[in-house]
Amino acid sequence: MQIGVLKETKENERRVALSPDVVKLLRKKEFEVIIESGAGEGSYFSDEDFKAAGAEVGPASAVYQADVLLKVNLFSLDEIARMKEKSACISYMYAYQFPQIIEALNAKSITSFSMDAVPRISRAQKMDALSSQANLAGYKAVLLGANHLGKIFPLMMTASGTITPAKVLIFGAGVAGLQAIATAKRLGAIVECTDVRPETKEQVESLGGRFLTVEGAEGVKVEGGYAKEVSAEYLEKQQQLIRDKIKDADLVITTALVMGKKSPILVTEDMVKSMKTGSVIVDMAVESGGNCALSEKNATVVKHGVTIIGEANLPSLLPVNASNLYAVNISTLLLHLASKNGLNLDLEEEITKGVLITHQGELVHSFTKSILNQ
Amino acid sequence: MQIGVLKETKENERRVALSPDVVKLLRKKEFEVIIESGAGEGSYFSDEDFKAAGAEVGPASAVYQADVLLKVNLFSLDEIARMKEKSACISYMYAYQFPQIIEALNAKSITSFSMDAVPRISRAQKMDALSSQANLAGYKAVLLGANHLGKIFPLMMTASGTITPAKVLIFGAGVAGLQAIATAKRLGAIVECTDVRPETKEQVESLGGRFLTVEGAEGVKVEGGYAKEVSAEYLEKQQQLIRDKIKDADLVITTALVMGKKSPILVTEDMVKSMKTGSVIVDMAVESGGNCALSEKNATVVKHGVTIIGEANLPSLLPVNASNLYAVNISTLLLHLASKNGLNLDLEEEITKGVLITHQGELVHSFTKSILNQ
Amino acid sequence: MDASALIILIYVLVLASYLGFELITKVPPTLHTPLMSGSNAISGITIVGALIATNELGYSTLSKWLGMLALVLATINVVGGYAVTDRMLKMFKKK
Amino acid sequence: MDASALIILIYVLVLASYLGFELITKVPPTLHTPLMSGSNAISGITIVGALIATNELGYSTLSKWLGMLALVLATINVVGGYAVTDRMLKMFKKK
Amino acid sequence: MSNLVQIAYLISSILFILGIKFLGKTKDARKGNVLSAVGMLLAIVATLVNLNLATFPEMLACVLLGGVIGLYYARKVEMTKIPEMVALFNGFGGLASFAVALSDFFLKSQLIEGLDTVNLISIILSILIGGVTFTGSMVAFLKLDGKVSGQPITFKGQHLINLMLLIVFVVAAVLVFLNPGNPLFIAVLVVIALVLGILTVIPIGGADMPVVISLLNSYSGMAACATGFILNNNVLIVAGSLVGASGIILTQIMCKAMNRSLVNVLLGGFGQTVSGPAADGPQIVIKEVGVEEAALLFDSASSVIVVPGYGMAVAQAQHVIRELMEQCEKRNIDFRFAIHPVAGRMPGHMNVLLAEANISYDKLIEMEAINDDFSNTDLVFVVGANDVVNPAARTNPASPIFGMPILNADKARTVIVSKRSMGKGYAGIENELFGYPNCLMLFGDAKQTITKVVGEMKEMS
Amino acid sequence: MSNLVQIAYLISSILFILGIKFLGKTKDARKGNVLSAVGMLLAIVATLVNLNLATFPEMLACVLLGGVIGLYYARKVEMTKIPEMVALFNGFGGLASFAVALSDFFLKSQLIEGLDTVNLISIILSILIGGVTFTGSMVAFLKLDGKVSGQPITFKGQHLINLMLLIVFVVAAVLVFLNPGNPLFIAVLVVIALVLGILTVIPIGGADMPVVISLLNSYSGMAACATGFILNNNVLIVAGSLVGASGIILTQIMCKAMNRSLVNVLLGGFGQTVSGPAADGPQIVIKEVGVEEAALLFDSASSVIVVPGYGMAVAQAQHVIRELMEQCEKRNIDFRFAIHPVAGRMPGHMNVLLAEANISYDKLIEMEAINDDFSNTDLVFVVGANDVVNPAARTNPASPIFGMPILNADKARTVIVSKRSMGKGYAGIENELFGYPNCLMLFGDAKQTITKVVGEMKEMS
Ligand SMILES: NC(=O)c1ccc[n+]([C@@H]2O[C@H](COP(=O)([O-])OP(=O)(O)OC[C@H]3O[C@@H](n4cnc5c(N)ncnc54)[C@H](OP(=O)(O)O)[C@@H]3O)[C@@H](O)[C@H]2O)c1
Ligand SMILES: NC(=O)c1ccc[n+]([C@@H]2O[C@H](COP(=O)([O-])OP(=O)(O)OC[C@H]3O[C@@H](n4cnc5c(N)ncnc54)[C@H](OP(=O)(O)O)[C@@H]3O)[C@@H](O)[C@H]2O)c1
Ligand SMILES: NC(=O)c1ccc[n+]([C@@H]2O[C@H](COP(=O)([O-])OP(=O)(O)OC[C@H]3O[C@@H](n4cnc5c(N)ncnc54)[C@H](O)[C@@H]3O)[C@@H](O)[C@H]2O)c1
Ligand SMILES: NC(=O)c1ccc[n+]([C@@H]2O[C@H](COP(=O)([O-])OP(=O)(O)OC[C@H]3O[C@@H](n4cnc5c(N)ncnc54)[C@H](O)[C@@H]3O)[C@@H](O)[C@H]2O)c1
Repeated sequence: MQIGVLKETKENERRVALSPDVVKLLRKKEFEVIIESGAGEGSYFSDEDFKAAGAEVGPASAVYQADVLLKVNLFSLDEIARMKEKSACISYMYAYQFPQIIEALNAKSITSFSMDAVPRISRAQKMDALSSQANLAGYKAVLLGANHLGKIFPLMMTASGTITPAKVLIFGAGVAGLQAIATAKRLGAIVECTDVRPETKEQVESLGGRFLTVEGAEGVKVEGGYAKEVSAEYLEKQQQLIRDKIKDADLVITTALVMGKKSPILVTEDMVKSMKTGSVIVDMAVESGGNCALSEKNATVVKHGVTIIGEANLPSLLPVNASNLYAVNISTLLLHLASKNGLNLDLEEEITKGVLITHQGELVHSFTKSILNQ
Repeated sequence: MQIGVLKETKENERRVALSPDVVKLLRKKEFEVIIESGAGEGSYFSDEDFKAAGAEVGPASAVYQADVLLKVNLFSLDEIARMKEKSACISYMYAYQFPQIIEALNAKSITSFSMDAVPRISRAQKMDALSSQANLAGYKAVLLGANHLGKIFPLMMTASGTITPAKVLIFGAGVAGLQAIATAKRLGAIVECTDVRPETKEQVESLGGRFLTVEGAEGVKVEGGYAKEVSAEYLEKQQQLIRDKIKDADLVITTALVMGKKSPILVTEDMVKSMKTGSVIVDMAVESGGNCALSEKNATVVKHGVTIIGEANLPSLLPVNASNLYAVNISTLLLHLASKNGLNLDLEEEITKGVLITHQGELVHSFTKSILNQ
Repeated sequence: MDASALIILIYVLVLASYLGFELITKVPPTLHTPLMSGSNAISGITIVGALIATNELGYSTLSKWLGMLALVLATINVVGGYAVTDRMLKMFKKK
Repeated sequence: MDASALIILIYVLVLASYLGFELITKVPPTLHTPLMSGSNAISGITIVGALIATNELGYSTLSKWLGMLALVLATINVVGGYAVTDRMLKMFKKK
Repeated sequence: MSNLVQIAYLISSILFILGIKFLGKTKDARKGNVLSAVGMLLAIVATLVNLNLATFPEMLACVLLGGVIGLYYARKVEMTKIPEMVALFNGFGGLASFAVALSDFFLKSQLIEGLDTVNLISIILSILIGGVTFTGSMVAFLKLDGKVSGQPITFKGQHLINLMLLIVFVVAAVLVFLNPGNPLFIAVLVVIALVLGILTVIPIGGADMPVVISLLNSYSGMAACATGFILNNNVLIVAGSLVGASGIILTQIMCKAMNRSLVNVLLGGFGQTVSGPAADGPQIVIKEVGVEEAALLFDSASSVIVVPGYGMAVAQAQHVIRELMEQCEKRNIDFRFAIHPVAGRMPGHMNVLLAEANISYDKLIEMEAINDDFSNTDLVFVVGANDVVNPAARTNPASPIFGMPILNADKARTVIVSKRSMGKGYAGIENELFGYPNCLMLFGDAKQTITKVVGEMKEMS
Repeated sequence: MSNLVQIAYLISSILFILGIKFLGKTKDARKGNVLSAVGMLLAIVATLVNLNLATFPEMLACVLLGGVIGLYYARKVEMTKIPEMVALFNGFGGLASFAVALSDFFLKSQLIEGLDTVNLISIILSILIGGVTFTGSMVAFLKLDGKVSGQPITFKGQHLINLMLLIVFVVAAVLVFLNPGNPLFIAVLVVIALVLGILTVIPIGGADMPVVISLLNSYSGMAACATGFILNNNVLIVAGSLVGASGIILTQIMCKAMNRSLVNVLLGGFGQTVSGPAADGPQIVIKEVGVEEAALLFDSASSVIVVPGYGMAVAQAQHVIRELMEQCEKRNIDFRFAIHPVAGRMPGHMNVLLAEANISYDKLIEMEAINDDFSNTDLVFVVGANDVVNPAARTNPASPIFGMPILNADKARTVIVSKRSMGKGYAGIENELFGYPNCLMLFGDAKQTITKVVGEMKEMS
């Protein structure tokens, strides 16, 4: 079975779906691997590195002949057009947002798997690219924010006066939020965090952060680890709490996502106005609509004296680590789905069922179907 | 006595010589203060803030009428042209580099004091802007470098593989170097450092860094805490050590200065070539010639796959802290030199002797004289 | 026994008891069992009494039979006690 | 004194000495001086001997004079010793 | 008695004292046992020297018989049965004192000079204590041996009956005083003493038996002491009171270690074993360990692997674990950390915390790199980890973590698990590792218990 | 002797034992002293009951005289002179035993039954020990009081002379045995004992005096014990041997605390005070403190301020200081850090380290904010800081740090300074704070010593 890795085409994307280390591993399992020339450049993997690991390096046209194509980002319609009939592909898809892609894939009977749909069960942790990338994003968000901030994070008592520690306020204690807490804390900031899921309190405190509890935190539905639905009353109380806290914050990082939905607006324009001049907001939810009313996707804007960073692709700013981890994730999934002789699908198996989007010309993914049918 | 603060004119300079807090203090001591409108903007101090603190805010023309003018950066010839005869001014000067400025000041019999010439004695620690700004620069250098690096600093063992910690190599364990060590260490990197002064070994280790000792570290002259002269043989051995270490480094920060001289070249082009693609160098000595052969002042360049950051004014990237600390430094010096009734110089006193550059139409600073007479 | 002899015995009793108290403080729990067993063996000192009780000529008296019973039992206590304690402690060493 | 009485005195001596050893282990240095002073007062128990020595009728004998000397000295030791120890310890409490 | 004998007695008294002292220290315990055995031998020899050699044959026979029996059982018994054996021996010791007292009573009551007050009191005490020790120890033996149910046997009015028996005993004792010649009263004393021994031990549960044996051991010392008063013999008094006093203290220490009060134990009915099986799932029977013993296990290990988990983060135990590491490294114990990729609640959670505690990176070993080393490791210390060491991931396809690679902590010689309770981890499932024979549970907040362990270790060195 | 008296003696023996036990514990020490005083009173009263009341007047006079003198000096003496006072009292105790022994000798040698061997041996020992105790204590007293130079006085052949004197003593003792009637030999014994006391103490230096006094104290106990053998009196034996044994142990503990061996102390000539004045600069006389005492000082403080400096960073003591904080906070002791703006070697050096040790920001107080609080603080703990607490900055215009604001650590009630030696700081100047009366030096690497202090504190609780 031949695996093909295409160079990413999305703007500012520096990741690549496989790393030389992982290629070596796949070669050991007798898979053939072909990489588009220059695909690893953004992550500082040269074509030579890939060749040394046992991959073939060739032009895109050669890569499209592979049995299964790997990418980080969704395949575009152009790319699908160049793919073989009945071949397979794996990448992030967020399929429920892109019905025309599904149609295109089905038209060619391409079997497609979505990395963002890996079920969050223990067995699948090694394939969980959402976690691995969110983790890096959490770190990077803090560094970006710290770099845009006109002051330092730690408390420092010096001969020229005392520098008070920066206050960092984090929304959402998921994977990214927790890593952001850890990183900000390491750098010496005072870190506060709020989340709708009450069990995150202990987790936040285990990293040295302070948890802000919304009084009467009922009315939050949690399903499979994801926040599903939040009551209006709860949101009201949360807003009040945020209003009080945000005035003192130097850096705000928002990570609140609700799966399959637009992200909740947690930081309104009024709140931004109430913030100190020079403070910074990093909106990590900007891709799915943003947690801050004023954030702009892939742009850093200054509004009401506040710098708002809307970088949608934070992991790509840490391309080396991000590619390495993503490569492990995608290859582990691939090894789960295929042997050297080709795909080997057990359609009843939990992980396979979770990730399989289109198969034999049909959309088979139930969650995607349910969203698209709404 | 009236104190005037001009807006900085140097490009990218966001600092200001006084902060509202310090203005308040000076007002309490019955000094009058006039600030150029908009001078604090870069540091997020509004004119209102200054007014609230008791300062007058006015146009530049009004500020030039003050008895003593304060700035961060050297006064330009234009600015000197607008100054009153026999008035006084304080700022960074590095006077030995700018004989034409000395002439201009003397032509107007302006009494000038240089912040970079504050003697490094215990009593003067509160006036030591070199230390206070270098400290911030050390922190910022790490953040900048970390932000440009394609990987994260800390070791992380995750389901998708282990991320090895970044290796940071720091040259010079002065104030900036030590703070860089502390910051990089905090973020989780493995930090190594080298310096010509042997006593820095203990200091580096006290911050959790590893000290790289150059075998046979004789032939280093240290005077008043500054490295003065380094023997050729020593430099040779040091080069060898660096060559061995730099290959593995992810981030290199150079801080080696030799007072009154061009900084030593520690990282040669060959060394840069030997480094890993994607690694980063922050040359903090770029202002005085740079420790890296390829660094360019105020530019970030990629050479041989290595990102080389030549930001000459790092403190200005942390304008809030930098201005606050500088304001304490400069005001402490001012209070040492003057009472509310005017300057009050004791020409034999150590600090005054140290900082006074021109007085009554003459260059009086002995170190500057000695350099200019060479 | 006259009272002054008794008092001197009580001196000995008091001092020895207090010493016993002082000696056994902060013994680690692992040693509880061997210590118990070892001091159990010491309490077999009653063998001295048994010997004295047996030391009566002729076979007939009840007290002599009792003494002999005591001697057998006390010997079991002493011999068994020390042996088993030693076995236990030997095991400790190995660990 | 007959030997068996002596032996029983030696019993007492041995037990009390051992007890003394056991009692004074791990005393914090702050208590060294009061402990020294307090036990010094106890060593004034020789006052009992002095009382017995003084308890001779008539004034003339050397041994009686020696006894009286001993009594004065021992009393100084006892009274002074306890008093000064107490003063010292009172000071501790306050701290 | 000759002076030489007295001096021998003095020396053997000293040997007993030293013996007990050494028995309380791990290093010297064996030496202590030998010392006290030598003391015993000396006392016996000295006694024999003073005796009428005409009865030597009987004595020899008795000693041989007893010696053979004692040695045989001491050799044969399985190590797990040692508590039973101690109980048995102890009962014999009590019975011996009891018999000596009776013997002396019958002897002296036939003599012209008769029994003086001290004699009589001593004899009565010896009968009471010796009798209680004997039957009490026998009951304890039977309970431990499983010949009688280990469960506490309680019934109404138990304490009242004991009280009444005691009163009858006192009355009978007074009657003995008034009429020392009448063997009836002595018989009453004998019977009551034996019955009391049974009644006081049956209400006590199996788990509390060690405490009871320790107490009975103390009694047998007191019985020997009373015998000493009967025979006016110093070595009996010294040895007996030493054992009596140290036994009482030991009993109290043991009670404290079990978090019980002595009264609580003696009143009985509480002696159930601790164990926390959840209502669902299989019954997991666990073994607890105390901080002192845990410290001893660290002290005697030559290699230790720590498995940190989310509980370490919750307890913020990372700093005290570094201290533990320092203590171990001072003893040249190989000390490493096994980091499971998903330990904690975020990727790299353990790394962040251990770095905060200044634990150098090279002590942290990834799962794949360390998993084979567990089987050669003396001691694995699982700190607040649960799912990541749950063998169900290997064996139970029904469990939600099946297929997740885990750390092979269970393969180590000994495993100590520090957690607060039998609470479950993230996956919400039982962990059968906790019931494995090589696994000991150290309950309590990780930071607090480890602090105590470190304290104990510091004292040891 | 009546039995009642004997029982009283028994009780007072027990009281002495308890007294000594309690004297060894900070909390109970005062109670211990009272207990042993009650024991003494009981012993005296019991003795009187048994005596011939005809000599009561003389006895009363003697007791009154002694009592008044003792009480007067005990009241009057300054607290700093207590060691002298103990030496003096101790000498009197020794002399009393000595006198009792002589008295008994003269008395018994006139009686018909005469002196038996035990009597004679006891008397000779009592004379030797009592005499040495007396003159030795007097020399110690004079040295401590400054009436005689505190310097060790040594001369050639000192040990030889002592040895010869001892031999003469033994010969004379044998002669006394052979000829108990001849007072000449007794006189020789007396003289030699007194001379030996002087000779053994003069070579010992002033700093070692406490050790010597402790040893002499032990001797006076032994002398009392010997007296007990003379008079066949148990309470003397118990009390005397208790003091004798505990005194010897105490002496050894004190030697260990001073890092000296007992032999080393007794052979003399080493007794110079520890102090590290540099060749230049004024002589700074310092007081050392041990870890146990330091722990006690923390334990009894109600407010503590830690002043960290560069030495804390060098020692990497930040983590163990956090433990110290936890120990103090457990005791409700107010615990803060005073951060000097230039402590360490880079701006914010202390902040970095204390944050690493997870010490919360609100415990760190800036210099200006805390400088007024020092005078209300029980204990300041200076950890590896030097220049930043050097009062020379306030007072000595010639010093390179003059004009630098410093932390007013010296204003606190007690200051403990943890550093390795009398080494100087960055500025390279002496720090006279170390010689202040309220300042105690805790020498050793900061991490190691503080670890020990924390260990002691854990044990205390
Ligand atoms: N790393 C990640 O990225 C990530 C993310 C999400 C989920 N997960 C999941 O989290 C789990 C991690 O496993 P784990 O072994 O680290 O943790 P775990 O299985 O969740 O177990 C933690 C244990 O710590 C104990 N504990 C809690 N507080 C404690 C305290 N103060 N002192 C002592 N013990 C304490 C709890 O038992 P008691 O209550 O009895 O004390 C609990 O059993 C895995 O199932 C993993 O899949 C990991
Ligand atoms: N903060 C800054 O930015 C900066 C920069 C440059 C210079 N300085 C200067 O540095 C000084 C700082 O004052 P400071 O009080 O913090 O330090 P310091 O005056 O330099 O004194 C440090 C003390 O720590 C002791 N020490 C060293 N290692 C130790 C260990 N392992 N354990 C215990 N003690 C140890 C040393 O005494 P022993 O050798 O006897 O142990 C030394 O006296 C000031 O003079 C300041 O002006 C500060
Ligand atoms: N068992 C596994 O294998 C596994 C693997 C990875 C993640 N997880 C768990 O899944 C959960 C979700 O992780 P994620 O990072 O993907 O989450 P996410 O990216 O979906 O959401 C980020 C966080 O935002 C929070 N949030 C949502 N709405 C909010 C609101 N209105 N206000 C404040 N906060 C809001 C969510 O509760 C969540 O904590 C986590 O608990 C994580 O531990 C489990
Ligand atoms: N006492 C005070 O008040 C006071 C105040 C501030 C700083 N200081 C001291 O002054 C000293 C200088 O501080 P700085 O930060 O201004 O120094 P700097 O900026 O002049 O130099 C930075 C460092 O580079 C090192 N260096 C020079 N040539 C080198 C080479 N070829 N290779 C490697 N390293 C080289 C120097 O030794 C120095 O440590 C420090 O020791 C600092 O502690 C003292």
